Amino acid sequence: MSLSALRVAIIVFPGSNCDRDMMVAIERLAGRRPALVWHKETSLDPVDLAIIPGGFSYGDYLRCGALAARSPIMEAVLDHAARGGAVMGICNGFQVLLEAGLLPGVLVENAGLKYVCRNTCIEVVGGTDSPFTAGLAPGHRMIIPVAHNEGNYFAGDEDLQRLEDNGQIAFRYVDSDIVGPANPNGAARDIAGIVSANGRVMGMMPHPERAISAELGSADGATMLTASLEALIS
Amino acid sequence: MSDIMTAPHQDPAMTFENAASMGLSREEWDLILTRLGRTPNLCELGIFSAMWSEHCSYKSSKKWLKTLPTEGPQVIQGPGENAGAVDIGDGLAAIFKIESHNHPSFIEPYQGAATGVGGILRDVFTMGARPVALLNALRFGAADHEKTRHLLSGVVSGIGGYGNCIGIPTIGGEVNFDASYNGNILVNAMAIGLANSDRIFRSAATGPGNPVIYVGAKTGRDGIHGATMASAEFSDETESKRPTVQVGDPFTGKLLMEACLELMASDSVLAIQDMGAAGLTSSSVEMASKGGLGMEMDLDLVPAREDGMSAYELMLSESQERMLMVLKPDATDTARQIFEKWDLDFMPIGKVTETGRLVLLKDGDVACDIPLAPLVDDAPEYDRPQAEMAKRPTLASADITDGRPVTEVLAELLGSVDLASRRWIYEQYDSQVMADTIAPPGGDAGLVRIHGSRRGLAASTDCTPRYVEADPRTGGAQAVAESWRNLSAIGARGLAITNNLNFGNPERPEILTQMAQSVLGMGDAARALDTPVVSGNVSLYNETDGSAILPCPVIGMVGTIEDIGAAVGMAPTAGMALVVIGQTAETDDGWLGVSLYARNLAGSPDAAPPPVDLQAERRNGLFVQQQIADGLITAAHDISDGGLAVAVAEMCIAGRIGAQVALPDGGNRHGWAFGEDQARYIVATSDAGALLAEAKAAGVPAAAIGSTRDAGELQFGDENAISLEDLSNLVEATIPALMSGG
Amino acid sequence: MQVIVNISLKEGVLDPQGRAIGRSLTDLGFQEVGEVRVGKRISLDIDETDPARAEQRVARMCETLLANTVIEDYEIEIAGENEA
Amino acid sequence: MQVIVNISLKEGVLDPQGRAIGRSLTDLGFQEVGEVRVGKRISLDIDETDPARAEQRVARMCETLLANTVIEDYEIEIAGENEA
Ligand SMILES: Nc1ncnc2c1ncn2[C@@H]1O[C@H](COP(=O)(O)OP(=O)(O)O)[C@@H](O)[C@H]1O
Ligand SMILES: [Mg+2]
Repeated sequence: MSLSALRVAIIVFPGSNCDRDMMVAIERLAGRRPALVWHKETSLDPVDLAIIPGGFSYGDYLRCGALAARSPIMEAVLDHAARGGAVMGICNGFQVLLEAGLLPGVLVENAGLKYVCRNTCIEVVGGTDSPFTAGLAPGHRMIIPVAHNEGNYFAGDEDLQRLEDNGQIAFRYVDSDIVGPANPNGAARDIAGIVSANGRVMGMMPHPERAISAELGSADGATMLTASLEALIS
Repeated sequence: MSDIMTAPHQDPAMTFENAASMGLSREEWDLILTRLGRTPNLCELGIFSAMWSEHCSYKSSKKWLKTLPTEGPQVIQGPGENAGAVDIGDGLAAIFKIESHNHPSFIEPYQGAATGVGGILRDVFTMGARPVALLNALRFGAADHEKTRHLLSGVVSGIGGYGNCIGIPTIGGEVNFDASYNGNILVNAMAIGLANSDRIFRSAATGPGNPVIYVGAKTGRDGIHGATMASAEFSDETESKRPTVQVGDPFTGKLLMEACLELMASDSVLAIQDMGAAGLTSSSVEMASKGGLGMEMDLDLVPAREDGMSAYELMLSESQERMLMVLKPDATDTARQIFEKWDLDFMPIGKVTETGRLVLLKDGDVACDIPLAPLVDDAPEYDRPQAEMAKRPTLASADITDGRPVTEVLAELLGSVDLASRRWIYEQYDSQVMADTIAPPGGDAGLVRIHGSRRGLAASTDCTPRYVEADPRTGGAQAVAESWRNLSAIGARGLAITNNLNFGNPERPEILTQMAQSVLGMGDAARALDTPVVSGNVSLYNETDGSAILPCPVIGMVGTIEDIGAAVGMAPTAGMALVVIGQTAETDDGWLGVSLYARNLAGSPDAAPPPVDLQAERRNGLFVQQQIADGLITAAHDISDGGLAVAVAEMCIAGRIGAQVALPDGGNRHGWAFGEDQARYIVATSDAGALLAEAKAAGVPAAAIGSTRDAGELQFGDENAISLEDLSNLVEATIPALMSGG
Repeated sequence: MQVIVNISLKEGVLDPQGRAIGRSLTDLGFQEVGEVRVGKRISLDIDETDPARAEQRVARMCETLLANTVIEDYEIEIAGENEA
Repeated sequence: MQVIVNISLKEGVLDPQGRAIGRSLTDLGFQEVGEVRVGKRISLDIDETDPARAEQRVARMCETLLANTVIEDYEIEIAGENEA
């Protein structure tokens, strides 16, 4: 089956601002334009992947992702996940997935107490059988930018240990020659992204959709997204 | 003065004292009485004072602004609309403008800066353009001044707070520090958008009878002129101290932007105007007067956030995220649906009329009825006097230099706040959202890809206030030239500019001279470089305790590059020759007058700034653009603050590569290294011979001065080499140390 | 009726903002300042006259939206009763 | 001694956050919710035994750092006295 057979939906909340970027990236990599689904919808047509994009859903008011997580469409996303459907949340999307309870932990304000936008180097950890890491070798390194104010992953020690033991840590920030600390936000155990216990739900702070060609600074995001799409189709 | 006719509504009739407290002069007050044929009421007087304020009427600057070149084959819309528009080919227009938010940012740095960004974005999407890039130009007081840290951190997080949330990348800007800004910082924000060139929206109202629609957020009492509100005699209700700063809501701003763009894609909008300074007043007056028509509005219909708002308050509120539109008569339902989908207020509040008057109803009564013509056409225009300026002497390098090694001075300059890395600032801005950013902040110009194409849009903001102070005409021209150079250095061709004139009190002749002469210089340069002025903004009275800021006419230039793949950065690779463009091999001294060297190391001796040769700027810039397009130049950086040595060091730091640079045999070593002669670039090439031959053929001075090398050290002649890592740490440490109080 | 919800970080959860404020205060010469913690205070106008019922509804709001009970505690004050 | 500072937006200052929260609560079925405003609640451990003096010092902290008096009001509660 070719990638263009894959049905992808991108959920759009008021204040989402990476929805178009993700749509463009997926269309380029898969050859088919994903559907944009407005948050007021209450159902989701059958899809192979639901993506919650980055941005400032509801202005990031109250807590990042909190208001979006209670939006009408999220029932349908929860149902989709409960059936084993794949869900990917990027940046604000990751925050939404945590607020919706699809992934454990919370994302709190960056340790530097400032918004940070720059490249980071992340390493594939993997371990769980997840479509989001399956096509990437453990230890594979990628340059992917972050842009957020609340990317500091926090969970209790037991939860962190469980994530570690279950192989649910998908990506970690690692040292590189990029100016500034490897971990841009103080995240516990340098966590950049995690997956659910069954590997089908993934959230990450870095933006792969912004790193899809050398001209944009890196094409590693394209590698990562393509690997995920391929794993989902097979 | 007797009432010829009673003013409408129950509002008290005004006196000259009232007018004076709103900033109007005796002559202006008399003019209002004559034009109106009676005394105005509070609401009417408020409208006059707002429309005749310096901000809306440009009364002190108009005479000079008129001298600027505003036309050219590329210009679709010059000054006069919400933003300027230039043709960038492929049926597209770049729409852009810069605007100041200096005073609010000093009072409340976060909100002041945030609403500055929000305001300039509205100016751009009002014209039907989707914003694609933001830039800014900032001036703070001395780095060690007690307020600087607080103001800088607030302004930067405010700019980021709005731009990041609404999802427009910030791709460039500039920051200077000088004690003259201790009590009056400058916060200028620029936005660039893209639209189809045949789908540009303007503000002139058309079609009497057509509905006037209010959309966006509700109106509150924020931003109403503080001085006016404090005067108890204007209002019988006891005023608590109302905030005079507005609070931005980027979330609503984003919804408003999406809703407006969605509506504009349908065929519904006849005219549209954002509510910026003086809110509903300036938007309604401008729309009606530009259309040569009148307008009638029922203020009871204006969506209000608070109860009991008076006509005066409703008309002068500067609440954010609001727009006024004239729709086609049958389009109201379509429009309403769109705004409701985005959870925004949508309210028909009036209609276009043929009367040439602004008529406002409140509580079923007439609250204002004034002819529009005087508000706009009779707005005062002043020809204020200038002062004689003594010509400054040319400084001899030998008078201020010593024999210290170049690298030692270099380290000192690079560690200063003037040249230190701005990373701490620009990493707080989302520079990559929209996934089209080719060159984020950190290089000479920002560059975004025109979505879905191979072409790029480049932009830079620039001004060197110390040059403007020393010689306004040269300084005005230099600001344009530096922007042009910053674009050329990445391979882009400047197309047009916007400007933000930040000066002190124009009623002082020496300040008027600064403004007038720098505008003339700006015009000279804009003509020579074919970069007409398409929009701009004026901010005067930037003073504290009678001392003015260093004059700061900021230029924002926008240009294009045909193939983003051909654009270069300033990072050279190993084994490259370094060539200086704009200077010959024989040059062994440079212009230190008013340089950063003179200012930071020699106590700013009185001197003339480097002259600006516009023909050389043009020729050298076009040459660099061409050689970048042809691939002969692989990295480039313009020479500006700090001169040649600083430019080379910045390239080495960017490329993480060392270099060996030859020193001239004679002349003045520091003058050569740190002089700020204009129209120059350092470029890297793998074929110096070919590049020098091209330069010779084009009549462009050029000389090979050295080459990059892997050793990780920068060396001038046989002086001690300096480690690149040390230089890099130096440059990166300064602002973080300043901001952490170190 | 006005109801106030005070939301604070659970004990043991790191509060970098509070720490930064504490440090700034000490730098500014307020040597007496020890730990600083920052929470939220949300005030709600509730169309409800029975305080018990108001409290119960607001508790529901906290559980569903206002607080993230993974890291936050909340406390409800019925302000309408005590105040003018 | 524990001192609490409640910081709220001045009346008339737009509270976009409060508005967004209010709308979400209504959408979630809490129809009784009217205006919502969000403020900060800062708790400070102060090494000081005299409540009057503590209050005076904290007021100074509010003016210099904790509150932005252009748009915010503050209110000081000496918690140590009334509570356990
Ligand atoms: N306020 C700012 N916002 C965003 N980027 C900035 C800001 N100030 C400086 N920069 C970026 O830092 C780099 C260096 O700035 P500057 O020294 O002013 O450049 P130049 O001398 O080439 O005009 C540029 O890329 C500029 O865009
Ligand atoms: Mg430059």
